[in-house]
Amino acid sequence: MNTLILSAVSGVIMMFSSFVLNKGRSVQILAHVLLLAIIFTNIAELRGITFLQIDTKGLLSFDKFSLLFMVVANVCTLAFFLLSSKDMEKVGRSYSDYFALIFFILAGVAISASFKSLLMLFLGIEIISIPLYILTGSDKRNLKSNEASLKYFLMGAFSTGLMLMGIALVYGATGTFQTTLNIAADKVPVLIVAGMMLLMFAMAFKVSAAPFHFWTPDVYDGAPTVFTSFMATVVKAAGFIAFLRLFNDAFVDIRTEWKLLIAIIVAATLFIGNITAVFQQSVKRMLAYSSISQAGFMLLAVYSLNSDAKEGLILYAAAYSLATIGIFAVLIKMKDYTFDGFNGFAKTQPLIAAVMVIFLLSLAGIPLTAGFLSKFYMLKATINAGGIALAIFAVIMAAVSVYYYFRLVQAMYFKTGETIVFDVSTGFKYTLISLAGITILLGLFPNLLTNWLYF
Amino acid sequence: MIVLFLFLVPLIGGLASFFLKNDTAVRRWALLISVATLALSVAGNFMLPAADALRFSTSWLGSMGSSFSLKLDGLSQLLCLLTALAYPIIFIATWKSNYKKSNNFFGLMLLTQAGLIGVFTATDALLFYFFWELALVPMYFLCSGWGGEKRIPVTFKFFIYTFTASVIMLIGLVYIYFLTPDRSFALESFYAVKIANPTQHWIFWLLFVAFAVKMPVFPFHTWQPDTYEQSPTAATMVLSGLMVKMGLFGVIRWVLPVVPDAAYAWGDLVMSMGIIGIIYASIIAIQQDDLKRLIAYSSIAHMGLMAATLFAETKLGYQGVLVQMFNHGINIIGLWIVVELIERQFGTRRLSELGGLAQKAPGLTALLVIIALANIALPLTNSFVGEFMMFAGIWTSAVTKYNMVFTGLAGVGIILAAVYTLTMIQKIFYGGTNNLTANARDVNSNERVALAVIVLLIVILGVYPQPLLNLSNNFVDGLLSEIKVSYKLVK
Amino acid sequence: MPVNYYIFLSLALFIIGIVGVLTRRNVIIVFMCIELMLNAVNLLLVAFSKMHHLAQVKINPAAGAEAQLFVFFIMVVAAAEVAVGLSIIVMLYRNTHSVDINFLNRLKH
Amino acid sequence: MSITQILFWILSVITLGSALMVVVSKNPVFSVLWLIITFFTISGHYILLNAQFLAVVNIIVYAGAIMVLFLFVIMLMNLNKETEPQKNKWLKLAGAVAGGCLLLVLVAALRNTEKNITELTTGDIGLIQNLGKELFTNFVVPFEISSILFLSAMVGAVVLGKREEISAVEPEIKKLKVDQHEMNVPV
Amino acid sequence: MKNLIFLIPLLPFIGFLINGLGRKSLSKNIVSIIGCGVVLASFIISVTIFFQGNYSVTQFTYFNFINAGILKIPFAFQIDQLSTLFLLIITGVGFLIHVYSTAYMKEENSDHFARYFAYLNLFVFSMLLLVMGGNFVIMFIGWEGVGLCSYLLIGYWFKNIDYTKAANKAFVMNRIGDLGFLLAVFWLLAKLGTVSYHEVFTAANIAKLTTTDITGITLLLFLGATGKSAQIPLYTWLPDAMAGPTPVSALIHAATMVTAGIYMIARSNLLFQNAPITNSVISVIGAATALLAATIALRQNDIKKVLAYSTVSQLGYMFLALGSGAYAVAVFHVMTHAFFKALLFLGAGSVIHAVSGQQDIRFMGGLKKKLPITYFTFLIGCLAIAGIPPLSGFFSKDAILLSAFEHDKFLYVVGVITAALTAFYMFRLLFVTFGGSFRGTDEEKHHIHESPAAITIPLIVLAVLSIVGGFVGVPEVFVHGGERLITYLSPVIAPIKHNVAHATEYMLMAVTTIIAIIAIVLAWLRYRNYKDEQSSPVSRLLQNKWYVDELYNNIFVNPINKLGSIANKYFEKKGIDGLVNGVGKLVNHGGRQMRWLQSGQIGSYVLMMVVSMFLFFVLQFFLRK
Repeated sequence: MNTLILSAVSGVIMMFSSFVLNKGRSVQILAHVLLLAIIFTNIAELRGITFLQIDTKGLLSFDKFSLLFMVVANVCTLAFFLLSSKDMEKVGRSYSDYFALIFFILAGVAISASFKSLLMLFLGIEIISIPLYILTGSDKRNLKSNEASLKYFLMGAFSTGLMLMGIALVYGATGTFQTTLNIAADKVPVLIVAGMMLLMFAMAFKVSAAPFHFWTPDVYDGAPTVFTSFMATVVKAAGFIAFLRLFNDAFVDIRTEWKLLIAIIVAATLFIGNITAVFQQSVKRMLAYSSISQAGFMLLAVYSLNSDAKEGLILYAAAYSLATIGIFAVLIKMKDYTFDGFNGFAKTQPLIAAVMVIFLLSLAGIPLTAGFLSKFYMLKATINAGGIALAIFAVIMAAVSVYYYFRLVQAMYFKTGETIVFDVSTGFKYTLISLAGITILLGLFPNLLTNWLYF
Repeated sequence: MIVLFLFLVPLIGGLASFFLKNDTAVRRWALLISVATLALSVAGNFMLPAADALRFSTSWLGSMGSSFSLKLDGLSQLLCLLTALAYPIIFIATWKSNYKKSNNFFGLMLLTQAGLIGVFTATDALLFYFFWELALVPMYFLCSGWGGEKRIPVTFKFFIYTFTASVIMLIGLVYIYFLTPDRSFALESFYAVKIANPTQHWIFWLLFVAFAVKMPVFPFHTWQPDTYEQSPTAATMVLSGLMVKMGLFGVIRWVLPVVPDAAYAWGDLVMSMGIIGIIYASIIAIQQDDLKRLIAYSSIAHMGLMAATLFAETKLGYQGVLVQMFNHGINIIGLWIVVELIERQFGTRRLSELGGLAQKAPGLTALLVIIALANIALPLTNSFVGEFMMFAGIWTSAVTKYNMVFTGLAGVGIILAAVYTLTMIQKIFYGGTNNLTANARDVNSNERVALAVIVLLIVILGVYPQPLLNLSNNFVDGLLSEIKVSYKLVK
Repeated sequence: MPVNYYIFLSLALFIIGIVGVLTRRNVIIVFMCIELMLNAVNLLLVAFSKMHHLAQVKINPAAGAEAQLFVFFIMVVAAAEVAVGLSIIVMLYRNTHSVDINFLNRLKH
Repeated sequence: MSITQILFWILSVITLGSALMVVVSKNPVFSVLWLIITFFTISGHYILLNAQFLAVVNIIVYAGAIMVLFLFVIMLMNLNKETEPQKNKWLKLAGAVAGGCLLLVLVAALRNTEKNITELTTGDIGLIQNLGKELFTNFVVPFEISSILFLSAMVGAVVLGKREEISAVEPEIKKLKVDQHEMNVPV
Repeated sequence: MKNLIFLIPLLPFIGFLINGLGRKSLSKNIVSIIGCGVVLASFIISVTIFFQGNYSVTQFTYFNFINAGILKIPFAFQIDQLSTLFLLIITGVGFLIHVYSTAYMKEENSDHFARYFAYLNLFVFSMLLLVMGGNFVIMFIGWEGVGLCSYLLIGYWFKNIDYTKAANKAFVMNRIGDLGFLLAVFWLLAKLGTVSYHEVFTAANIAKLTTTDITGITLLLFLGATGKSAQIPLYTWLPDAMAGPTPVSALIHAATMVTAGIYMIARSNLLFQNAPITNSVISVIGAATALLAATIALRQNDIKKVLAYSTVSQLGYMFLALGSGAYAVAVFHVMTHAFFKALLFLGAGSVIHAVSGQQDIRFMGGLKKKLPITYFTFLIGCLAIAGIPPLSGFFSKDAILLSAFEHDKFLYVVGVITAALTAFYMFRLLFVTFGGSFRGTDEEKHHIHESPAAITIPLIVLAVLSIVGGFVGVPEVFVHGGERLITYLSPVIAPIKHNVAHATEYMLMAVTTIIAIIAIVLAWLRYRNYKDEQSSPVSRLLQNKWYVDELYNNIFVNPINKLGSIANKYFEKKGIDGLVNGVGKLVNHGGRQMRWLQSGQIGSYVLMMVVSMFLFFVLQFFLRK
């Protein structure tokens, strides 16, 4: 709760900071300080130290799971700030407002990670979405940005409608908005099934799972790259946590009803995401599709609701977000976003190239990186839940994903050409290296992260 | 402890050598590391099989029932010895060939060595998979970083091919994990679990595909010739001398004892795949004009024989395979050294463009002829022992009805092997010289050293193979007892 | 008075909204259709709240209130959305002088 | 057939009819007006379900504020001509058919839900005091949280609405350049 | 003396090492001294063993070659009468040929000279291993070893690509035979669990084997023999093997290696006695080979080719004997054949040496006066091979024909015809080479000269041996207890009783002798002064060796090559690899197509979402149950 409040408050602070501070640098520093404070309180809360108690009337519950995820999200945001907050200045003139919006989003993340009531789920998702619509369109003169923003907005609103209808139907059957509704598995009221499905579709839309993924490539492509990096990682992960939480609390009893549907959605997501990514020429767009395919993998956690799935989802969120933020941060520095733009990258920037390789390996799920273990958790959970065919399909698709991730490696290392890279500070480099270090560390000892769930 | 160091020394050495800048320093460092590894593994071979030093285990990923545990038993000792022996030879042989960014090159090489040793010593399925990929990824970078002109697509294909197979294997391993009573990835619990029959069959395939691709067995072999052709020779040596053994090793350690019934049921199919592979690859090898491709196909043929023998499930056969794994590694590295030497000197690998070297380079001729004769398993060379025992193993196999047919067809393989090997020698060395080979020079000192070591090993192990046999003896007994628990061998 | 009537009514409204989204090209109208969908939901929620209120009024006099509050929140959110949405539309109009969603096809494939 | 039922039917018919008109009418202004009518009828439904507070809020917020906003924007863009470019017939048809199918399926699925009778007279939770009590006791957290929503919406409106002071030419060119190099990404 | 046995093979091996490693440094004289010395040493040891003649212990085990579970293969030697006899032949004749080579190879430069002697020593070593081996595996080691050495020596002049091709051919065809040998070994191993002679050849163990086993094993062994000893169908390599230096042909392709097959069958006679089917196969193939080769030899003009075919046909004789169960007789013929065939080859070598490398007899002639010693010894050789009493060939050949007569009359007739042909073509060779007048060029004519002592002395020694060599096997009918050799071998090879009347025996001898003499006379009439043979279709057929090589090329070699190239081009590249790449292409193509779903139109996106929702609902509510 403290984290939630603090992030909301710091959002407000950033909002007004523009009146006081007129230098971008100071705004940036302020944002970092606030974020560090948030992380601090967050960890404190995780260790059981709360500064002010608020009775949420059972609408929110900040258990270890949600708190740990919030830590992950906030830390990833910190990494994002460290790497790319300077580039936000280039987007538009209302620099401090961007930070404000991001803090509001963090508040929304906190909510959607810890909701106990469908009402809070709705609010949380909205609080995440609305600032995102704005950030997407924040590059006002750029038609692509405008278009992306409008597309995102219209379809997001549409999916909100679906979600609300689902909530209404569920309410109609149960008479409560609490997610802890225990339904007799033998005779399931059809209202609940219908509502559950509508909720599933809405959530699938939010996490960009096929066949509700269509907005993702366009929006990620059109949005300013800085914000793409943020919404492809932290926000998407939050969506997954919400998805997992919803189905784990509310619909776990009737999983026989929806297991098949989720399986279909997972398969479709993996298939479309990976296959379509293969032929992309722009790295940015490729990353958009790759985020879809990674979504397919994360959905396996929803398919198999067990402890492995939970640990795995946290780990996955961390691994995926860190790697993607890193790659985007480098991408922002590039002039040419196509694969050929990276030709001979290793010559000019050997260090960054090596780090990129680690991130790509992590995304592709090669051992010794966090990406592998998170995928491994997912597969383990899936097989445990009896979906071995799904698991086999998933790993084959993972093999396909190697195809397009390694195209980048090839471009950087084995092809020749000169790459135009904008200014790269040493601090940037060190941050990247430390991110890579974390990726490998988590790849060797995931318990460093997952143990927080238990003690 | 020694096993841990056996793995750590090349790992750390490899990582360190990325930071060395001076070329000669890197080469010296790599050689030093590899020699140190060799010393360690030799020391390991002199210890009692029961020595604690040959085991290492510490908790890792406890929540997932996986632990970091290594073990040196007969099988892994044999293969670690081969690995440790191969690297110094490779480094010495390729001492003169210069690489751009040699620090990365040697670093990656040592990393592959670490991965290989890890694969051979791991007694935990998840760890095994880790090392499996750790060996694969640096190899990918080696091949497509320093390879021939078509290297990028070819090695990419190789990587994706093997990676796909290995992730499928991962599924199989995880599935077995859930069948184990104590939910653990440890080898012991894998052996302990009794898997019901229908399940065994497709677990078998899930695992076997990965190993079949790695070996490679007949229909899965197409990545190999291209990769061998395109990758730098030092990497090719590692690939063909050591990495292909990972497949056989995997079958011996992770398939046969875990799903014996399925192995028994599919034995005939796999054996015929292997046998077809022998004849098919040999017939194609006769046609090859590129030296590397020729050797690649001959290697496929040898692998086919070993793969077939694995499923004959006789003690003779297994010991033959183990011995042959070692010998084949030695021999083929020798062949690659010669190829490297010829290519570096004449800039071509086409047999049709070579000829008459015997007049110019008698030393090279003598050495290659011996190695080639070992390649066709002439008596008193090392691989005669292996092949003899493998043939005997197939013939005396009790698990297949067609043992005589298999042996006979495999025997056709050795005739064809003679054909292509002698043709190769003839086209390279005999006849008159042409303007390309007119002023060829003989082997230089370091190549001579490497080749001499190999030839010595060939002859010694050919006359007195007993050390290898003793090394594998107990292990094979244990293996057979593991396999036979599920069905009786009719004797 | 069966609650089914309300379900069907609001479903019909909802679907009309969807159809509107599918068939119109004017962004503003599309947006309005989405508002229509939200209102359908509101109607349904109110009906259900009434239903549950009657069902449980003995044990809990405030039963069903949460649904009406939910409707209230939906309106709140809708208002916020409209603010943002319209500003986005205006921004787009400023750049393209069009509100036709078919012109939004720079981003594809 | 009590009076309430008659009212219900009448209201429902008007609701659906006007909703349809929203979708079909050519002129945006008309569809706004039809939408307002729809909202009024829906408020009528609220009253029937004696949710008086919501009825009022619905009229004030929706019909009052939001719709006026819409109308304002439309006027601003003077879209009030009837020449909205039409989607091609097939796409329209497909949309209609898909929607219809969805409706059919849902109705067919939900047709046999348990029949609670809601007699429409009693019940007073729809009154402001009860709702207010609920809102400020049990639902105070979401109430506060929704303020975040408003804040962010406000910031957003500012960010998007605020004109960029810098001269309109230079950035245009910059953006066009960017566009170009992003365009020439082969697809 | 027994504990020196291991030296017999070891010494030549050491010679091989010294000559091989030191070929750059050592001078020709040292090389030849070492090369000959080691063989002489082994010869002396063999002789002492022979004269000690106590065979109480026959097995000498040194170490375990392979010791794995059920498979125990000791590195053991077996010294009994049979192996001793072969030891004498190999080391003795081998030594003579070494001496001969020192002169014959003088022109070679020193390191090739050393290479030559290294190979030669290596050959002696392998051959000794073959005959001394105490079990089939050691024999197999020698068996392939001699194959290797013959490969190396045939291709000794590697500059000439055709020679190396001949070498390859020899090795591959031997390999085919070796496979049979190997399979037989496995069969034995599977049935008896051992391959040591003293364990296999016991009544108890042989009783364990069913008839199928024995027939199978013996047939496979015989396949091996046909490879090594150049019998139908694997004989074609031997004539090509004449590409090697002449002493090599004498040693390997006449005296020793090619008789390995006979040795092996004689060694395992206990098995073969119980395999009637195999025996008849052997005798038929032997006879057929003898006849075929003899016919081919009629029309060959290369002096060495003629001798080669005559070797093939003589080997056929030996197999005829083996097939008829007369193992000792076969061994007897091996011995005599070793003498006179080596003599003939060396003589031919001397001739070639004299006429500066010319091998075609059509350009020789009239060498009688120029090369008296060579001529005389060559004549003796011809008489011996033609079976003119009392030379060695007469006794051995007669014994073979006798046993054939007992065994099968038809085969006997074939044998007799072959004898006649043999006499005919040998004397054709003799007359065309030495008789008449010289038909070569003048400068050739000028340096025609008698060969040096190092060449002539071995010739003389061998000539003497070919004369007296037969007396160890004088038939009972002449001298009681004449068959010394057979009695000597009796511990290893049970002697067989002849049950034909003495009259018949005399009659048979008379027949063969007379026929041979008639053939010689015919040859004298036809070739005493040479003119070109008119080419009739028959003669062309014979000149082209019945087109057997062409046949083999068309039914084995070419098809395999075709198959390979087809497999490589289509099945490999297009088929399997095409499949693998096809998957990749498919994915790529899929990606290309899938992108069109992303049309960029909100309308279509929403439409697709709605449609898929509809489908999901249908699935959930109407299809799942």
